[in-house]
Amino acid sequence: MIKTEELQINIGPQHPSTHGVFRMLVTVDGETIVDLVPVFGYLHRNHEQIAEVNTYLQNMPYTDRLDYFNSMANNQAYAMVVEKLVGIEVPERAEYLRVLMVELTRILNHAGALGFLINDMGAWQTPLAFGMREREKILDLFEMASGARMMCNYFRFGGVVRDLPPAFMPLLKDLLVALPAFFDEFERLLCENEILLQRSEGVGVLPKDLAISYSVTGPVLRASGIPYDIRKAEPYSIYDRFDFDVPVGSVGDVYDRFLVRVEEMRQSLRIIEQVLEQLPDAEGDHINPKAKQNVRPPVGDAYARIESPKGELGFYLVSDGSEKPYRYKVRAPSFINLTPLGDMCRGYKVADVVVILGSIDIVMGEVDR
Amino acid sequence: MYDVVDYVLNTTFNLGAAGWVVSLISYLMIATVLFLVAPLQMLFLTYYERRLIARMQDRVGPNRVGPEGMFQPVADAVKMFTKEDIIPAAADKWVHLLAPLVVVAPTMFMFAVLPWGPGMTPIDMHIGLLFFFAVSSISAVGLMMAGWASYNKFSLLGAMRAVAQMVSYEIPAMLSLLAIVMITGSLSIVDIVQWQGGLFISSSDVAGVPNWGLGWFVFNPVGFLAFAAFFIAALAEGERTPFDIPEADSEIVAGYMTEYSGMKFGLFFLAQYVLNFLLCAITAVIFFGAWQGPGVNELYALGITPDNPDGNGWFNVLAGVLGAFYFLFKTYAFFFVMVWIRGAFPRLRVDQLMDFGWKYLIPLTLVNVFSAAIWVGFNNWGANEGFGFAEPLGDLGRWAVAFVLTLAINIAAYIVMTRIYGETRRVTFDEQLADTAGLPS
Amino acid sequence: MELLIQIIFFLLAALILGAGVMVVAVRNIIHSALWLIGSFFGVGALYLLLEAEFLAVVQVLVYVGAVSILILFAIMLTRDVSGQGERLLFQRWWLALLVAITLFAAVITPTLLAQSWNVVPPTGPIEPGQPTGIAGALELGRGFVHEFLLHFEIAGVLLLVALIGAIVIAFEERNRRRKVLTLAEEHELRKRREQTSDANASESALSAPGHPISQSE
Amino acid sequence: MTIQFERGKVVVIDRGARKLRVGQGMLKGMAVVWHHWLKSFQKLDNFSKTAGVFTVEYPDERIKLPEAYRNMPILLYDDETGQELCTACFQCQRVCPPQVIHINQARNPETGKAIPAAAEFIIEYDACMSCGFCAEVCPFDSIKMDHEFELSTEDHAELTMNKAQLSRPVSYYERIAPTFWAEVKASAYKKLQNSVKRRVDLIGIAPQMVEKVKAMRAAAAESEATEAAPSSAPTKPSAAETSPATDKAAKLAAIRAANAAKQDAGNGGTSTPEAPAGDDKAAKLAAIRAANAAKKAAESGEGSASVAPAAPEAPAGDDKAARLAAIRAANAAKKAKDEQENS
Repeated sequence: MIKTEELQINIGPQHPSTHGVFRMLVTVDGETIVDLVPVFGYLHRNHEQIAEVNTYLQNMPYTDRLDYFNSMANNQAYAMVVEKLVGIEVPERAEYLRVLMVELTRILNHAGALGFLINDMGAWQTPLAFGMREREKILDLFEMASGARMMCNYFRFGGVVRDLPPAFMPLLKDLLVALPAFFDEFERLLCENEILLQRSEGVGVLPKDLAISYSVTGPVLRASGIPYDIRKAEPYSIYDRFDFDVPVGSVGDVYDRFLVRVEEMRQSLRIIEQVLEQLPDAEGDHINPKAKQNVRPPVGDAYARIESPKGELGFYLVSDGSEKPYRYKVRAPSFINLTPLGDMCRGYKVADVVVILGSIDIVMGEVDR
Repeated sequence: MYDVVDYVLNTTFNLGAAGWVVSLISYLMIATVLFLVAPLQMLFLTYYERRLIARMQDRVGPNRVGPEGMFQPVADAVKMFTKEDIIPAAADKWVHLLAPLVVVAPTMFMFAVLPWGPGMTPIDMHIGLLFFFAVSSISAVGLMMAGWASYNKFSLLGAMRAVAQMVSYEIPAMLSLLAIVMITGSLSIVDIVQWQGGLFISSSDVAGVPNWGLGWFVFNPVGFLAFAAFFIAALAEGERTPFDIPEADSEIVAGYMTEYSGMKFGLFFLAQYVLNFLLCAITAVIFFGAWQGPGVNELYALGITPDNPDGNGWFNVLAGVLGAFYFLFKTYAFFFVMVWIRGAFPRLRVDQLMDFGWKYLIPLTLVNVFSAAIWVGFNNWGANEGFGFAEPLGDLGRWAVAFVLTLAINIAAYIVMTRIYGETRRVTFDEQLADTAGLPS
Repeated sequence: MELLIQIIFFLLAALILGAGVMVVAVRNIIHSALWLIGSFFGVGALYLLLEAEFLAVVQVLVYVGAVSILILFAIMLTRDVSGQGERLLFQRWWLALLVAITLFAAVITPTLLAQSWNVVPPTGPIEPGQPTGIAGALELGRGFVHEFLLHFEIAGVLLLVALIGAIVIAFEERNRRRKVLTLAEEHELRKRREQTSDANASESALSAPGHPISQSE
Repeated sequence: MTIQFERGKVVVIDRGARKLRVGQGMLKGMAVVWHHWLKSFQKLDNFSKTAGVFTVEYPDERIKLPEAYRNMPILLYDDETGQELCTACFQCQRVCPPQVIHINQARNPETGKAIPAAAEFIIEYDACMSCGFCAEVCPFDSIKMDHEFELSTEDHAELTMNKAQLSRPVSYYERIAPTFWAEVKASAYKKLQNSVKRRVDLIGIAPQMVEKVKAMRAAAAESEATEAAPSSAPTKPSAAETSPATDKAAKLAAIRAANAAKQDAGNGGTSTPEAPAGDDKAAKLAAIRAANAAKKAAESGEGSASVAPAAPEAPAGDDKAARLAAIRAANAAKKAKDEQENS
């Protein structure tokens, strides 16, 4: 009888669809995956050690570079942990601005992630180009507010760098007209596409209870059917003031992750609309308290977490009373969501690997740190 | 061409060249023209595709080199030529070198039977259609060589996928063509084109219909289903999205081309685009009447033809130009559809591709062959063949009956097949588990 | 014309014979298969020279396009293709040669003897009954469904049997093959096992989820 | 789902499992693409549109950058007097996360006392992360973020900017960020007045304005003396312009350093060629050349025992860049020596 031989293939570190420098050591039997070992660390930049020689403020721009796709969310988590450690109150308007920025970040992250996911499935850039188009608009807004498109560095302890410029609001309102149209179009383009269904239905299934034991968070967890959203479970900032739903999937496959992300973009839009309704005027509090930047927190530690677009993003700080953190630790969602990759890919085809990886939505800057 | 060369050599210059010299020269001239046409088509198609798909994605596309980026492909070609040619150390050097040639050569052969206009077929073979597909199947060998000689796992996987795909999609393509061949009763491409004169319904079947050159096969149910199946198979043969699995860049880098660089890579690229052009062209030829269209036949009738040797040569030229225009227009329209599909869809997985080909397309085309038999029976057969009962209906009546019958059969087949296929795709989780793990469910 | 045809014929004959020799002379099996393809191709061209267009095209379609691909597939799935360290000739090679020549002679001699070699090429207009147009395809088709219907059917049945056999073998192979369970399947399996066997329930619940289970019969 | 949230609810996504799929989804997708193709002959000029070409054909078209845009830091000086706003307070140097800002305090050459001005101000653009902290903390509104982003060079060293390259007139910043400057203008000028009082001679004048200010002062003195109207000021000299004499000297130094290094490779002697003060760029160049020469010499040296460090020294204490370059050259020479010893 014919004996088949197992073949080892290195997908990455230089590979078109490993989302950066990531290596998957795949053992295949024909086209079926027998084993997959993720290998990473190619982008290790000593982030946590660098943070321990920097002052608290100096770390802010470094957090931009963790998950460079959504720097605003990283800023928020870091600002929150320092505020918690020092005990700084954030003015009302600044909180709203933060929520606005982070929800915009969520939209742009999901638009990009879905675009790249479909690209990995083999679409020739079209969904990605559509997603990037909307992302571009949001980045223009970020640039206007913070001065940079991707490395925003917009948040400060007890506020944000500066208030919105006058030209911001009209553009944002225009964008709010465009976004629902974009979501509808994106759904029409893909959600019922038979090829996409074939590629994603039943692929990379992560059962509910295993998702919990792998400590996966974010859209991947919700797609497995667990309605766990830190914005709801432990409302931070001012998230208890907004109405929004938590979309969950029922099977936990790639298709569910796709749909959950599309729906989350819609919910983010709802939040932004409510932010615009409730946004207080700039009078009263100064939203960039320059005085509070050179912080020297008391001895102690603090952990703050937010629902970043990719999952639970947490920062843990230990202070020894000096102006530099004694210990600095990032709980990176991309990294922890990557844990079940090897098991999730087992039994599927080679072509599914990149799709499953894409559906987890990782950024290597955050994985390797 | 033979006549022209003969005239120039033996009448004008009075050289008294032998017949075979004349043939040799005339064939060499035709071959030269075709070899020039093929790369030009490729250059144009890459530009056309890039601009089109950019527009579909709200971009502009290459517009820097030359007016509107016209010379972008030329710049790319220059880049290809000047790039370093790398042969992997472990590669089988000769096979690695030969593979691109084996892939390119057949695509050039295939131009031999392509009808560009009335009386403008380079070689009118009796079995032109078969020749076309027989030659196209040679390039599979080249792909295999490329994949094996590169000594790279991605290349080998890509080559395996490519060859498996080409071999399995040849069957539905041939079966859908079989339906057409049954109706025309000829494998000659010229005959097939000639057959598609008339007006929406097939002229050579029904008397008294004006010959406007619109009797394309796609207008009858058999032809339409054959067209749909053939075009899908053509997408797979030409490795176009959603069947571009052999070179799926997100999975296996560039498939069998991974280890090629410089002009060797360029040759693969050339072969692929020329093949795409040819597949679009042959679709236009078989289902959309090639050069057939309003005006061509009328003009051609006035020119020099075997029936009318005293005609005016200028009408030949006019008919040729108009015919070539129709032909290229249709061809590029199909390429537009290919690009459009590429702009809209992700790609399938290998096993899904095989499933689709073997479990859906082949049964559907088999039903279509049956429909074609009914069509031929009603339209062409008489009392001798057992279709005497249909004679009282008259030509148009028989045609109508055949049309309705085949339409009903084909629609029913489509719905039933789609449902069955859809059901098999959606196996419930429990069944799958019971099946794979051998458990009592 | 005659001269040209003769030149082409000799070129083709040289190609076919040379390629045929190379098939048995090279060590690397892949190379030998590729030479075989070259030989097939030459035969196809020879048919074309004989104006048997249909046969030529079918030769290319079937042998070059399909059979050789199958051969290549089969070879590539084998382990050692380089043929290094294997001897091409063994000690009693002359015996093999003798047998081969004898068998070939046994086949070719009657053909050579029975053939009348003074065929006059047809000149003048082709008669109505003569095959025209489709160059043999029509005759072949007629032959298959009229005179040689039984042979044709038997060949068809034989192929069908072979096909079924191949499928059966493939199915057996598939069953024997190690089935790699996906994470969800594995998880479901574990849950069911827990349900069925109460005694081991607590034990299997504790086992790590990432452990691969391979199922074989 | 049993979980209830206070505001909003849990939505289980509809996967459309019951729908019959016969290809309509693919046709829908193709319709969307077709729509975009048709619309692609317009431009997407409005945020509320979702179709139309959104490419900005960059070198020809440019997006207007928002005021807040930040790329690399620059230093401001007053247009008329040429006085720099910077007082060398070291705030930016301290806050800079990648620590790419280097400042030297200016000192009174006679008394040695510190003067509120920077003698040299260096920013390594190649390592700058554009965070904008320096501009934020600057109490004198002297350091600001530039909008210029076409900075590519062929050499890393060219991205180490000195004061002359960093200085921009206030009017330049006013043009790129009018409202930002309007907010701080008054206080910035007030602070500038204070620091100008404590500056002497030409210290604290932007390098490109030195000649002009000299001429102006001369003219003023002349006019004071002759009570005639001051002549028109000469045109503004460019930043790159240097006096030819110093440039030549620097080159000379480089050649000398190279020669010395070569000799060292042969006989193991020591020499420290001196680069005269003046343009630091030229000096740096010289140092780099020297280093290269030293390396080369070491490579070609025929097994001689040691190569002494050839460190061209910049005598001017404030010329930090030159010193830096000299140290680098010394390191390179040392490394070359080590390599040779190893081999």
